[in-house]
Amino acid sequence: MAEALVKHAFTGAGHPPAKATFDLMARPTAKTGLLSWLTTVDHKKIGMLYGGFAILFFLIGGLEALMIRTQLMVPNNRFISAQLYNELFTMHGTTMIFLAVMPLNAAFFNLLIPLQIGARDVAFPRLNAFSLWTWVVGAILLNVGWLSHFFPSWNFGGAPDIGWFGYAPLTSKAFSPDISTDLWVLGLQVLGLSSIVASLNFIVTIINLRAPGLTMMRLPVFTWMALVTSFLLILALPAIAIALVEVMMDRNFGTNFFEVSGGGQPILWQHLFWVFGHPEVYILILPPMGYVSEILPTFARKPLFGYPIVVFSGVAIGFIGFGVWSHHMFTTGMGTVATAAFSIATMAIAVPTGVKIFNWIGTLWGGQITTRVPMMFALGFIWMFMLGGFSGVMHAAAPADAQQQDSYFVIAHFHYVLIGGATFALLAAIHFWFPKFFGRMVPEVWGKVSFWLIFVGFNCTFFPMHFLGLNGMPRRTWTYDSNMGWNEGNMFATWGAYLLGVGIFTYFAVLVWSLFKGKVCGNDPWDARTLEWSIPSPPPEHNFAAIPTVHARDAWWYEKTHKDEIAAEKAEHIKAEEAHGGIHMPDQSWYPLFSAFGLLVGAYNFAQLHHPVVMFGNQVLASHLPLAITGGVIMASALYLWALEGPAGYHLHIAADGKVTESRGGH
Amino acid sequence: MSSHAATGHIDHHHDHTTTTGIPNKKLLWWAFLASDCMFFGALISTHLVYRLNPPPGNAIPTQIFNIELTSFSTFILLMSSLLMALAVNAIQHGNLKSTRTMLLGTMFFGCIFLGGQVYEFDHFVHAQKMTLSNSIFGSTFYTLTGTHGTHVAIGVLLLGMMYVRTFKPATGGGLLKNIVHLAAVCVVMGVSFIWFVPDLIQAVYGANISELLSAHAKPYAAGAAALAAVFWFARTGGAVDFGEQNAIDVESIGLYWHFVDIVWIIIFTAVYLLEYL
Amino acid sequence: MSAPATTADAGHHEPSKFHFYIAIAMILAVITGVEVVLVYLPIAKWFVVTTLLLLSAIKFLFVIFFFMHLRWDKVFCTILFFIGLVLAGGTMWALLHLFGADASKPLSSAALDFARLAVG
Amino acid sequence: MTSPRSAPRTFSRLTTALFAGLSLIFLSGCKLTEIFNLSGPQSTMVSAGPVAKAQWDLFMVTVWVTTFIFIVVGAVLAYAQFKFRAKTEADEHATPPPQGHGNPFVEIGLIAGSVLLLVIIAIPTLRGIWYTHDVPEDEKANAMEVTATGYQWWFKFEYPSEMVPLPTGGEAPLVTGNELVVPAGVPVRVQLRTVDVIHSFWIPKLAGKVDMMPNRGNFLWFKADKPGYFYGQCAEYCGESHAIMRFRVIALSAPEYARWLENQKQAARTVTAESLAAAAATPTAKFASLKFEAGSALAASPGFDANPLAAWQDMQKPEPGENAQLIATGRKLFADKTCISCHAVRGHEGIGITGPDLTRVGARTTIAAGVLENTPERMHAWIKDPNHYKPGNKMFNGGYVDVDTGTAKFQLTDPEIDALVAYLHSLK
Ligand code: HEA
Ligand code: HEA
Ligand code: HEC
Ligand code: CUA
Ligand SMILES: [Cu+2]
Repeated sequence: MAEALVKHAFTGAGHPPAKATFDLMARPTAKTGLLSWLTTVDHKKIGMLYGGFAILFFLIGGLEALMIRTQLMVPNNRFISAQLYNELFTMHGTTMIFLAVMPLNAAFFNLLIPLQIGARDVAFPRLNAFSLWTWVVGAILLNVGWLSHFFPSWNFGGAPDIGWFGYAPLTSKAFSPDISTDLWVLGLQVLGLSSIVASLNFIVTIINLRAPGLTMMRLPVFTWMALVTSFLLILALPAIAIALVEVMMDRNFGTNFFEVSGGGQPILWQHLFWVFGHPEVYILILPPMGYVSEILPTFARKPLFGYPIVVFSGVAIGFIGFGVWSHHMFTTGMGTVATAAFSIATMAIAVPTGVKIFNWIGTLWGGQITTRVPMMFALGFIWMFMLGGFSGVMHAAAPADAQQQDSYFVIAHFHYVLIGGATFALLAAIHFWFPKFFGRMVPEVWGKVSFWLIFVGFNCTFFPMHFLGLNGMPRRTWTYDSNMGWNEGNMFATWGAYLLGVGIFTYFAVLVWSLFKGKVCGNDPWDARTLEWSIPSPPPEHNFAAIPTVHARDAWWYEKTHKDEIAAEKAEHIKAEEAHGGIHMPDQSWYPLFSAFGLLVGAYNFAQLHHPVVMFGNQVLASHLPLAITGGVIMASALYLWALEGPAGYHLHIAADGKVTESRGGH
Repeated sequence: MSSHAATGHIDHHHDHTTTTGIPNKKLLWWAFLASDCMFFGALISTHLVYRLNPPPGNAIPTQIFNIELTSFSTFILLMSSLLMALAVNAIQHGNLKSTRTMLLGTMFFGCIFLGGQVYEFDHFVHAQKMTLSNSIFGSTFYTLTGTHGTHVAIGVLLLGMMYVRTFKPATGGGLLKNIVHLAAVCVVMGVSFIWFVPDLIQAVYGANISELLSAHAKPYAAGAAALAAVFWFARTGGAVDFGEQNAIDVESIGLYWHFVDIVWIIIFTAVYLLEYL
Repeated sequence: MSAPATTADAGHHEPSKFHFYIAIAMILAVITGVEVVLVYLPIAKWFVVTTLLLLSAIKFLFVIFFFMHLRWDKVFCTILFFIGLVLAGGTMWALLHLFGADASKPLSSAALDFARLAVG
Repeated sequence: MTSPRSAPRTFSRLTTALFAGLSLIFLSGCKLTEIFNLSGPQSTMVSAGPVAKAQWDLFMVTVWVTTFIFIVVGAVLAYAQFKFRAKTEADEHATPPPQGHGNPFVEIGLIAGSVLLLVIIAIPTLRGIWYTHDVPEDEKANAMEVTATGYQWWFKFEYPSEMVPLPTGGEAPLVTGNELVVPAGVPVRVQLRTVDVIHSFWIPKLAGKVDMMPNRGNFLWFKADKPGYFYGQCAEYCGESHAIMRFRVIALSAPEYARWLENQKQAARTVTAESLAAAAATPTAKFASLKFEAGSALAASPGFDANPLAAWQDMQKPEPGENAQLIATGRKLFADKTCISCHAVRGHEGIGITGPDLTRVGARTTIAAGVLENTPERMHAWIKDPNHYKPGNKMFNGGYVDVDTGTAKFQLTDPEIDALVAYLHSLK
């Protein structure tokens, strides 16, 4: 599917805007309102859309978790059925990873990368919009199955129920006959397409759009981590894409990839999945490490300790991360040598990760620490992630893992790294950059209340799970007996989860309140260090009136300490740019949205390939194939028009008094 | 802006508006190709894993393959790569006419390759009785070479679009003309997908491809007519908005096309030749 | 969108590579021919395999460095592509070894028949 | 700075206290099992054999090493958080501290230290991998082989070295279902097979899990130090009723095992009025408590847990008040209601292989793969509505109800079920 990408060879970024020669439709120009959001190519708007959707799904995923916890509160509970439970944990895992944490990171990539590198946008703005809408399509495909619980005639067979890593052969037609699995396969495939396209865009942006003077070794750490993450994405996702193609072929065209009676080996799925899956967990954690590496220096008022080593260890984590996937398969009977090799390689990852922890502590050392809310979440991150990392190392000892694999010990491990790690850092980041993008502060006191609720609730929920796991409680079990010694632990964890839920609710409720009522703030409320704080909050559409010249790491900190030099430089830049016709801005476009719509139609119908099409009670088509192809044609023609449309664009002119005027035409 | 760019000579390899001097599109494509390596890496791994540990009753490749045909296809693909390189070379020197010829030639060779593949699949299915589902070798072989074939087909489509684009008029076309143009493109895509793709799938299942082709003679004729119409409407007598400054676009497609070629180089060795030892 | 454009200064026109490309293509064609003949020659198997791998590697490198211009581009393009190539190669290597290991051999055909029977 | 005055900086102190407490919990290791009731029937902390023991010992190595690191790193972090905090409003606006950039010597030292600590974990890990992989050479000779096969959602066990005659002629390995009986003190090598999806074979107190992979010849080994009754569980998600795909392992002393085996190899027990009269004096016992109650409250009743092995031994003996008449009716119903097409009762009519072998189902402590206690009431409830206790199970779907059409294949009345239960419980 990534082949669709090639069409973007036609995005004509780079040469002067040609006169529109192919206007079937007027190009949208609205700056506000629904249209402006649907057709936007502005990285900040796209970032906010990503963020908004991701938070919505985070709450949905959390709600699913609360249902799971409620079911497990007491032994032999009959709150929900086994089937629903299986759907819930599958969708909880899938949602949290693919629809909450990944897009939240994508939101920050969009919001921050161009600002941190002193650029006006990403390298391919329309492609960026395409990634966003494609992501939405994937999210719809994954979740549409829930509808059959509300409308029984929508016969999807419920939401997917195969676990977030969908081990073959449970995904085969013989064991999962309903469409929910097809929707899962295509949903993930589409999300993968979205991520690859987005990542290619970010790679080009970071490598090629840096402001003058911004060498790679001056790049903010967050941007570095975004770069590494993007590489991980483009290199890891193909493995799962192929694995998904193979399942899809098995389900729809009778191939034998994982079909045991035809000689297929289901273990191949596990390998291909984890070749993706392990780098994936670093995809989830590296950007959070980036946020923390920005927040700690800000609130310690000191540069990051050992910048080159932090950067290098991030790269090392990404690289080693490709060689450890089989630690998820210690119990599959790989033999002694392979097990030993993966065991040792996995332990090796603790070293570069440890380096980061040490350097964060080094950053605090000798600093002037102010414990604002983002800082509290960032410190909480260090503590909690460290604990999660330790249980990771315990897993890496393969023989011990034989007792832990698929038990609640694993659940404890990965919630410590995913919530205590990734989520804490994301909550820190949201709080930290909120003033930048909304121009308002979040009240400290309420932020702190939510932090403590979350911190305590989180530990109450997941710490007991280590012991539940050691005490033999298997994961993905919908019920358990009362004589197993798991009653107290589960009861405790469930109350913890409710507390955590209250904390999360408080956190977001306060954000919503602040959106309207928060105290208005200036450019740089935290006395921060990187370029995004040098521009107004919220940032203007063109980001920088003058593209900054970077003289040092922590460029804004340098600017703050060398005000005169910088002011003169900026005035010159503005003049130079105006002489070239002003600031060039790309036009909005319908086609990213249209092509994603085509993809939705195509993929949705493809999932139902072997089902007849019924309309108004009559069968009208023998299969969904023609509709699926129609979707493909819609997508392809939208991409074609996109190619012919070109980036076009207009110019902004900044007067001496800071007033911005717009002009069209020009070149 | 006419085809012979007024901007003077262009340094094709360095773009001074980017930090590294590498044009954005070129970087995008190289990054994508790095990613595509993993795609084919996973696919080829799947094929080899099953090939090296075959289940009982697996198909025997050497009894199925037709190495002469495959060698010929390999040669054809190599030559199309040459034409592609020449097309890029031509546009970099502002030679639009030669660019068009080379693009058409590349497409033509690509189509021969695809035709060879269709023939090969048809032959394997009917003469050799190897289908997608009756052996694991069939599953991995068709999926791997089919994915490669899909890449080639997409390449041909892109080249076609690029060819049409070389005629993009400098002064704007009429609305009606544009609509006709779009409709023709849709018809071509619709025909090729709605009939051709299911036919191909059915062929791999065991249906007879020449029967399928003749059964759908009319729609294919309609498709061919529409294709001719697109090319007709695309032609412009006047000044065109395409020239040396678009070299990067042609070069991008070229990168993709060459990549598909090198993937075939590997497939040819790993999937075909090594079987004969 | 990016830094203020310093206009593309008028670079030199490189000489046309027309004949060069044709020469490359001929070499590639010849190598392919050699490959096909090679498999039928009665020489040691290990030798043929190594030669085949070597020859296709040479073809591969010719295409990426000449047709795909890497030789004349900034090295970063080469690095970028080789990151993907090396990781893909490494993953393939690891997978083939994992599946080649004794512990990973699939069950015998008897067991397979059993599975077939049980599934129906 | 526009933010309000920050709240009291209790953060560092609270976290330090919390983690000191938590690490104490980790440190106290074994005693913990009692404090927190961590010696449940599936506890990995209470090993009953050398494999589980090796795994637990390695785990404790990882715990000690990481706890050490946590204390050191945590202490430094807590100290930094506390020492360098801005104590007053003025502090926050003071001139920034020196903008130092790092220290390569510290970095390299810490990296070296981490590597060293990892080596401490890596060595026993490697040793453990080879030790837990297969029966040690010197014990190979007296190791016993069994084959365990996973089905959605129950286990079949075969004893390849114990051949029994088949009704159709020929011989086949002895088969049991859901309860694996082995001799204590003998290494057991379990071949792991599956007929459908991936399952995983896990007896926490005896050995960590190994998956049952389709098309793969996996195996695992364990040894029970002493006779005992052990809980097992499928540990790989395998569909709707994965949660309740359980099994039991019973380790017996050598003589008791021999006696058990001898009995197993006989054809199914047939109860007639005469045989009852002859055995009138048989001492009988009833299997202990009821506690696997769906929807039941928290408390576990102590009876069964007190001595499950004794409870198992009791189950081996015929029950009081057997009714030959009723049993004969049950046996007939078992054939009439098509039960025999899925279940084997060796020596009787049953020949099916898609469900568990029921030749000695009356002697099991649990039915339906560890879900229900094997009392007549539970058995009755199971036969009446298997889907209530195990959603999606293949006895209901496909056996009682045609999956394609959703229609019932046969009906059972309560008296009929009573007869079936009497029959099945007579199979000891
Ligand atoms: C954000 C995501 C994230 C991160 C960062 C990690 C980090 C690590 N993970 Fe984790 N992991 C998951 C997410 C993550 N994991 C998920 C989701 C699963 C389950 C998937 C599923 O089954 O559903 C999983 C499962 C998982 C397993 C498989 C368990 C099983 O199923 O049996 C293993 C096994 O080795 C493992 C190991 C590790 C290790 C060694 C690290 C290391 O990177 C940790 C390194 C960090 C530290 C060690 C702490 C700080 C270091 C120091 C202070 C230095 C000194 C320390 C030492 C010298 C030890 N993880
Ligand atoms: C980033 C990833 C992530 C995150 C953040 C979480 C968050 C949580 N998860 Fe987990 N989880 C996974 C990733 C994640 N999870 C994965 C990958 C699996 C494995 C799945 C599988 O096995 O396939 C898993 C599995 C998993 C299980 C095991 C299920 C099983 O194996 O049977 C449990 C059980 O307790 C659990 C609990 C929780 C809880 C209580 C939270 C809490 O942190 C949630 C907190 C959030 C809230 C409580 C929401 C609060 C919101 C409101 C109250 C407002 C709601 C209102 C509106 C919607 C408007 N998760
Ligand atoms: C379609 C096949 C099928 C039919 C018909 C069938 N069963 Fe079963 N039976 C099963 C399966 C499969 C299981 C295992 C269920 C599980 O635990 O998931 C089972 C389990 C059982 C068990 C528990 C066995 C144990 O070892 O735990 C009993 C008792 C039983 N069946 C009795 C009966 C009776 C009595 C009938 C007839 C009225 C019957 N079965 C008909 C397939 C069948
Ligand atoms: Cu079998 Cu889970
Ligand atoms: Cu991992």
